[in-house]
Amino acid sequence: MADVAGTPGGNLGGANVSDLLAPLASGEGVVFLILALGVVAMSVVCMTRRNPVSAVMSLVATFFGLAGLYATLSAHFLAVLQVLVYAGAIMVLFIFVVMIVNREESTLVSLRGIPTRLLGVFAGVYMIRVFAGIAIPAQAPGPLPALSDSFGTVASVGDMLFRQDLFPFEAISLLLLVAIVGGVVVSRSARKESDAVIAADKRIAISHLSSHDSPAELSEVEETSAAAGGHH
Amino acid sequence: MNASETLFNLRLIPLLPFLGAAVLILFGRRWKREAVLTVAAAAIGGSALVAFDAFFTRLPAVAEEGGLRDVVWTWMSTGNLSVDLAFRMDALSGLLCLIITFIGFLIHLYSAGYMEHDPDYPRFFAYLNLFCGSMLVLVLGDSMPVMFVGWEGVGLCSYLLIGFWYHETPNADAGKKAFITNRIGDFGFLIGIFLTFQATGTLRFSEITSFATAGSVLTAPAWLGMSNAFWIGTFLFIGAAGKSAQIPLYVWLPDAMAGPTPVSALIHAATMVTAGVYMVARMHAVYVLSPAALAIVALVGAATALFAAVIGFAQNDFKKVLAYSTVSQLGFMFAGVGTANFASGVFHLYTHAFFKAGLFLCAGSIMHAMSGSGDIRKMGGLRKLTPWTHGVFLVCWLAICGVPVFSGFFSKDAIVAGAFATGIFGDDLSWVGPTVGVLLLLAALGTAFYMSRLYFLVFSGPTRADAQTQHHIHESPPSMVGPLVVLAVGAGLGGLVGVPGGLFGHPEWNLLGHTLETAVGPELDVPHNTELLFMAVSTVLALIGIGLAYTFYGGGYRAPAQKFAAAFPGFVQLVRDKFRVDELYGAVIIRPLRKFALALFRVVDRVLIDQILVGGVAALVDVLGRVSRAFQAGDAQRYMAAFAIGAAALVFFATRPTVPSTLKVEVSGTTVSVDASRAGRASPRGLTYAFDFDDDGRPEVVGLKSDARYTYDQAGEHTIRVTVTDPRWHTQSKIKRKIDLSAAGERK
Amino acid sequence: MPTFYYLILSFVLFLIGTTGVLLRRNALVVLMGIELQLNAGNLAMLTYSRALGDEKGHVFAFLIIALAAAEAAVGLAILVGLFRNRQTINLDEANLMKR
Amino acid sequence: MGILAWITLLPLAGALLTMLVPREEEAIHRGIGLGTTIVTFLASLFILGDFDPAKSGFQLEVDKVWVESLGIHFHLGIDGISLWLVMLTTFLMPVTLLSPQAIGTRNIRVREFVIAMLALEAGMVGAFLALDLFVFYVFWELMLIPMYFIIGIWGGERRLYASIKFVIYTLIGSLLMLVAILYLYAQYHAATGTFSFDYVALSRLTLPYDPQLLCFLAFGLAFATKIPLFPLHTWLPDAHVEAPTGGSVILAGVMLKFGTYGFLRFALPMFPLATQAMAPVVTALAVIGIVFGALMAYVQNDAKKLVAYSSVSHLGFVVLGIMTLGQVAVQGAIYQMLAHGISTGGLFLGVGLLYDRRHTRKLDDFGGLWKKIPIFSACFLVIVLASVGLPGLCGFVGEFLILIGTFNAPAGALFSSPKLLAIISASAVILAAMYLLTMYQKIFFGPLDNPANKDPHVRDIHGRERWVFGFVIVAALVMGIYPQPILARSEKSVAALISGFQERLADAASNPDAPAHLFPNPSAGAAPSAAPANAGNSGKPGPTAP
Repeated sequence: MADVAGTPGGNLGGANVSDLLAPLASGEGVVFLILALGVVAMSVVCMTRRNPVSAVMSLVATFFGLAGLYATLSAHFLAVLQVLVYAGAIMVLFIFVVMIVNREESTLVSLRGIPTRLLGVFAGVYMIRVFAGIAIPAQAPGPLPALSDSFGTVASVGDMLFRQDLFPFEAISLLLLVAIVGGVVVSRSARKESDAVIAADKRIAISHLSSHDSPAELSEVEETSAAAGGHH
Repeated sequence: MNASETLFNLRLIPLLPFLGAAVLILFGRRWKREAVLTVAAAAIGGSALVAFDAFFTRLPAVAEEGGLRDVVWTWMSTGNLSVDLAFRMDALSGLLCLIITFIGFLIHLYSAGYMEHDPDYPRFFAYLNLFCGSMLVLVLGDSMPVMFVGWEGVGLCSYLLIGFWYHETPNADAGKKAFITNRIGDFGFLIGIFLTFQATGTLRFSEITSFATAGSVLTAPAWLGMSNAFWIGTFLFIGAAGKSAQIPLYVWLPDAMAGPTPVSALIHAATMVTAGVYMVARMHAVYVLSPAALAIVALVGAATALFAAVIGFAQNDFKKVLAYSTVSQLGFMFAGVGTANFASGVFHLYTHAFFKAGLFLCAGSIMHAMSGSGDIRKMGGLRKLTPWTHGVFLVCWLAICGVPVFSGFFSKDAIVAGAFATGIFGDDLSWVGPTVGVLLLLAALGTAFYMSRLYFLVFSGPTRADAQTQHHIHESPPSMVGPLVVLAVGAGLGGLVGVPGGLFGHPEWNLLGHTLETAVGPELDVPHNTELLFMAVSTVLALIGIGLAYTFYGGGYRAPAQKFAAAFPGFVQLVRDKFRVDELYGAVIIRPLRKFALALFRVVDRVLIDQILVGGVAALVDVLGRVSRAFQAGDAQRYMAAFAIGAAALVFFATRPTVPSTLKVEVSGTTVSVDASRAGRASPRGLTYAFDFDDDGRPEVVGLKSDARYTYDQAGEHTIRVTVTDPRWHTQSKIKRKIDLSAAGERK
Repeated sequence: MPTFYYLILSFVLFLIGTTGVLLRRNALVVLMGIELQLNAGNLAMLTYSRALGDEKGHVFAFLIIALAAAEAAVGLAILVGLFRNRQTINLDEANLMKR
Repeated sequence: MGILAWITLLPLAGALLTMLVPREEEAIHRGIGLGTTIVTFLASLFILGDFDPAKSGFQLEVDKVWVESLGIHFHLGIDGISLWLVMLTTFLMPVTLLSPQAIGTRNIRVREFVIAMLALEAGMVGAFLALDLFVFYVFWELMLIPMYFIIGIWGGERRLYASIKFVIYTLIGSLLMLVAILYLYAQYHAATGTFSFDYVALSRLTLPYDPQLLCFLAFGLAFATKIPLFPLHTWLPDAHVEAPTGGSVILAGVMLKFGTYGFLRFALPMFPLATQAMAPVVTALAVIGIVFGALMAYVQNDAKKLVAYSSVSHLGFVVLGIMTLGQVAVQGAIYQMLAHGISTGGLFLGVGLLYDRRHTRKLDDFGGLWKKIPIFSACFLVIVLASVGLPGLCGFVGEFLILIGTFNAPAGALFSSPKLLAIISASAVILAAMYLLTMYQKIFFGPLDNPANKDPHVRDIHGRERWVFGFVIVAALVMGIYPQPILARSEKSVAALISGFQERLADAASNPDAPAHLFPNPSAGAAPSAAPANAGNSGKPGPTAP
């Protein structure tokens, strides 16, 4: 059977590394570099904190960094959205929960079943390596297409959102509704939960007894007596 | 089919009794006794008239051309097998029809008296009619399957009639035993039918006979060196042995005495049991072709004759003695037909029907008189008390013993003489004739002895019955005595019909022999003096037998009888217990079969299939379920990791460039051309192929083409490596192939 | 700026998120890891949107954010429920599915 | 629509009608049930009327397009082989529903019972007539579900176990069959480019040896569990013991025949090479089944189990007859199917009646019933004798033809030593007499001493019950004395099947490893094939009557 020797992105090691990194020298490149490094650093910090509060804070920082990056990609509406929704709403939620369950952790990583999980991570790395093999072009990419000035603004994205992609919008709104109901139901206290179930059972039993629809189905025992009277 | 077989509605003969039976079954229960009797008697009487008319007026004209034929409809016809529901009467079947209908009619009258106060009166006559119908179908059957219908029909009727008083379990058991033993015989009969069909391609008797006389196919060796005719004869004889109670399948007949006496008289003396003899006579053309088969028939017949006679010595039940006597006389008949002396075999069947039916009916009337008990030890001195029965018994007794002038004498003597004089067995089997003859003579002596014992114990000397039964011993009513007398006349004078030709030098006197000639071939010509010799010998033997019986049992148990019984108690008891043959069968066949079946049921059916196979599969599924459950550790993160690994594996295999499992290599001399494409299809995405022929790591040929050629400088072992690279996914697959460029030439 | 820079960044972010999700014991951090992964996806979406000059990417990113919000809400609710019953949010102890 | 479509859909219509009637009016349900089945029977008499015995192919065809794109046609047709099986179904159904014991002693949910029985009849008739493999499979499953309910709901104590076992056994087989059907479907498409489930088209598809063997095994397993062939038979006694009388009669009377019909219709003609290879194995199993079934019946103490095992034995004969592929043997096999339907149906009706009177099936509990219920005893005796194979009743003709056909199987027969097998199978004639007469004697003869038997509840058959047994006995008698019309009508189709099989075999022998291709089938139906080719059993043709 063919043996496997996948070498990703063979071209990275090639002579053309220098011209790949050239654009970073420009002013725009520097901005990208700072933001990128910031985002990476903050996310690593987030993942490695023992104290959940600092983890949340570093995640918020990451989101701000990302918002900046969106701006460099002239995705202005999204940058604002990132800050507003992610950093603002979702992280606030996280902070609430962190306050409720604020408990220092003894160990960062539990050792139960670690081999499978490590293998999972390596699988992730392998996949990324294969995709990177495609994403990174052999030679320096050409110039990016010019953009209309309204690209990425609220108007144009909103226009596309409500005209061509109305259905996904409605669908996601429904999803949010379900999430809200779910959240409420799941976090109700256990004791109220069991009371509700008992009440429901009682109601069903009463309705069944009152209906007396057909004696035959009540139980096996009676049937045999019914059968004895069977026809001749 | 002989061209000129005249059509005559023979179907009436069996149809009338069937109609009678149907009417009685459906409506009999509500009618009065007289009405039932009239319907039954009318049915059998009508059939008798038609039979007599057909036999005496219609048959003689067409006897030579194969007798009267009547086709009702085509019963079964598929492929090359076609069986018609057809009847045929020639001399042989005509004679038997006469016997069945005539004696049947007499017994119907007799049973009116005998069964008078039996609650199931109509059911009895229904069965009797059903029996007569089936027997007539058997006799008149034009082809073997039709005969088989009658064959099994009479088996069924004997089952019903033996078990007539079904409320006693022994009767029911006797009935079942009879049916199953018959069924074993029918198994042999069926195989015989298949063999005949395979050998001759037809099942009609006339065709079989013409085929046998002309054909050589039947004598061709078919299996184990024996000829077709032999196998047909042997298997058919198994059927006959089952039906006509020969060794080893005779055990059911003595038990069949559990049925009412008229049944024993009609079925187990006169008609059904002779079916085997009729069948052998009917297939005489096939039997003649195989002396070995005939030898088997004759020897078994003779052996049964002697064996049954010996058992008869010690039986204490009136009907049991007669039952063994029937088995023995049947042995005589089979010895007769076995020595190709078909005419005399049938002749003895004819005379036996009369005197044995007579004896049984006498037994019936005596048991009637003795209020049901048949134990001869309690009888005695009935000569004066039941004069008429005594008179009939006397005639029949002398007939069966073979005293001259009486019918038994002629027929028995013809068989014995025939046994000695027959030439059918050729040279290597020539000893069979005389052995059969000697056995028959001993059997004749035995017959004379046990019949005389019976006569003296029942009729002579003081009555040993207790006072109460003695008080109302009375002669049977005329309705019973009438048929008795008729049978006595038949028994007495019946023999004159078939006086053996050799006796008085006038072969034409043998009326029976002549009429049967067309059906069963010419009468065996026995030289004049051997005939005379054996006539004398058998007469002497008869008288010795009677004398001996007189010394032992004249007027009750005399001194010699007690002395003998005291001297050999074990032997006497053994003979009385019928040599414990039933127990032998039980131990050897029936119980082991039941045990084997039970074991088979428990082991194979329940355990092997149900538990192991079915249960096993269920258990397997359960185990599989349990094992796979172990992987579900319940840890959400591990599931996600597994998910990631799965995705990675998918990506890995999806991106491999497709490569054939083996390289196709064509070698010509030292140049090698290699094709790495997958089953001839071009590679979809422009893969690059790198061929490294000399295994030095540097590919010699690189390009988009999936095949390449290379010329090696010297022969010997080489390894070809091909590396296929997918430019888009930057993935590679390698194949390597070892080839041997031996000078011997191409190796794929 | 060449698109592949952004792509490499999103790959890195995704990897960090994955390690967080798979290795960390604390359920909260796992949720954050998921958020990270979603954002990596968002980044790649916008990168190509910029490269192709088509705003479809933006719509999609918008939807991803909405989804992330919904997911976080439900995730945290479950977390709270878990915490109330088990008094712990360590994932290795929450293996009720084993039975 | 064609008459065939009528008799398939009529029972379904009846079932729908019964659904509309409210639950209480049980009399109306029974009335509708009986009425529908009688009307269906009359309709089937019409079919018998205009069935042309001379034609060997399919007649009275109904061909409606069902699913165009997949090439599925609602295609029904009838020929000599399926004609009498349909008649048996339409005859047995009204007789069963006429019998008051049909529903068994637990007299509940009459409406659902009638619906199940009508759906069952529709499934069976449809399956016999289907000429489109897809339609055949649909009806095959349609037939299974009602029987599952009939056993599961109205059965005896261990009914759930029995019904589940019955369903699993049959389902495993039928799923394999589905796989084989789809494989054929694909191969047909590969060979001809068009999609079709049509039986005639698919049967002309000649596969190379290996796929043919696999398909044969797939089909074979489905039919073997249905027959049931020897090792796969353990579901039958359980299903019969637990099923209500009506269920048992139909299960034994008709549903077992689907196995043998399946072999004759699908397994043999479609896969001649595989049949030739597998014939020795199947025949051996059949003969083992015959003797084994008889032995098992001999030791049973439960009447229904005894009759169930006797069915295993009788159907072993049918398989033997089919596998011989001789004209006489195959026609005997078809006839034995009918005779077994009548005789075993009667036996189950009788045992059902005894169970209804005495609430027990153990033979030892009976004894001396002849005096108590003479009319029933007489009727039951006739049925027992029919089952034993007494000549003059229906059982004999089938067995006789099969045995004589097998005995005279030609030298080139598919299995070795046909004579020996015929002799062993003929021994079952003795065993049959033993176990059936033992049963009869334990129930009816002997002293009437058991008090429970004297109970007035043990009444003789009256009213409807007399008609039920009357019909069965008349059928047994007529089929025993005058079998010719049945044999004549199935002759041409059997001849065509055998000659078709021989041609395919010869063709396969001539070019062994030809890839899957369509076999030109000149003798398919159109011209009545040559005089009934007695390729079946040449034997040594003696001077047949001039």
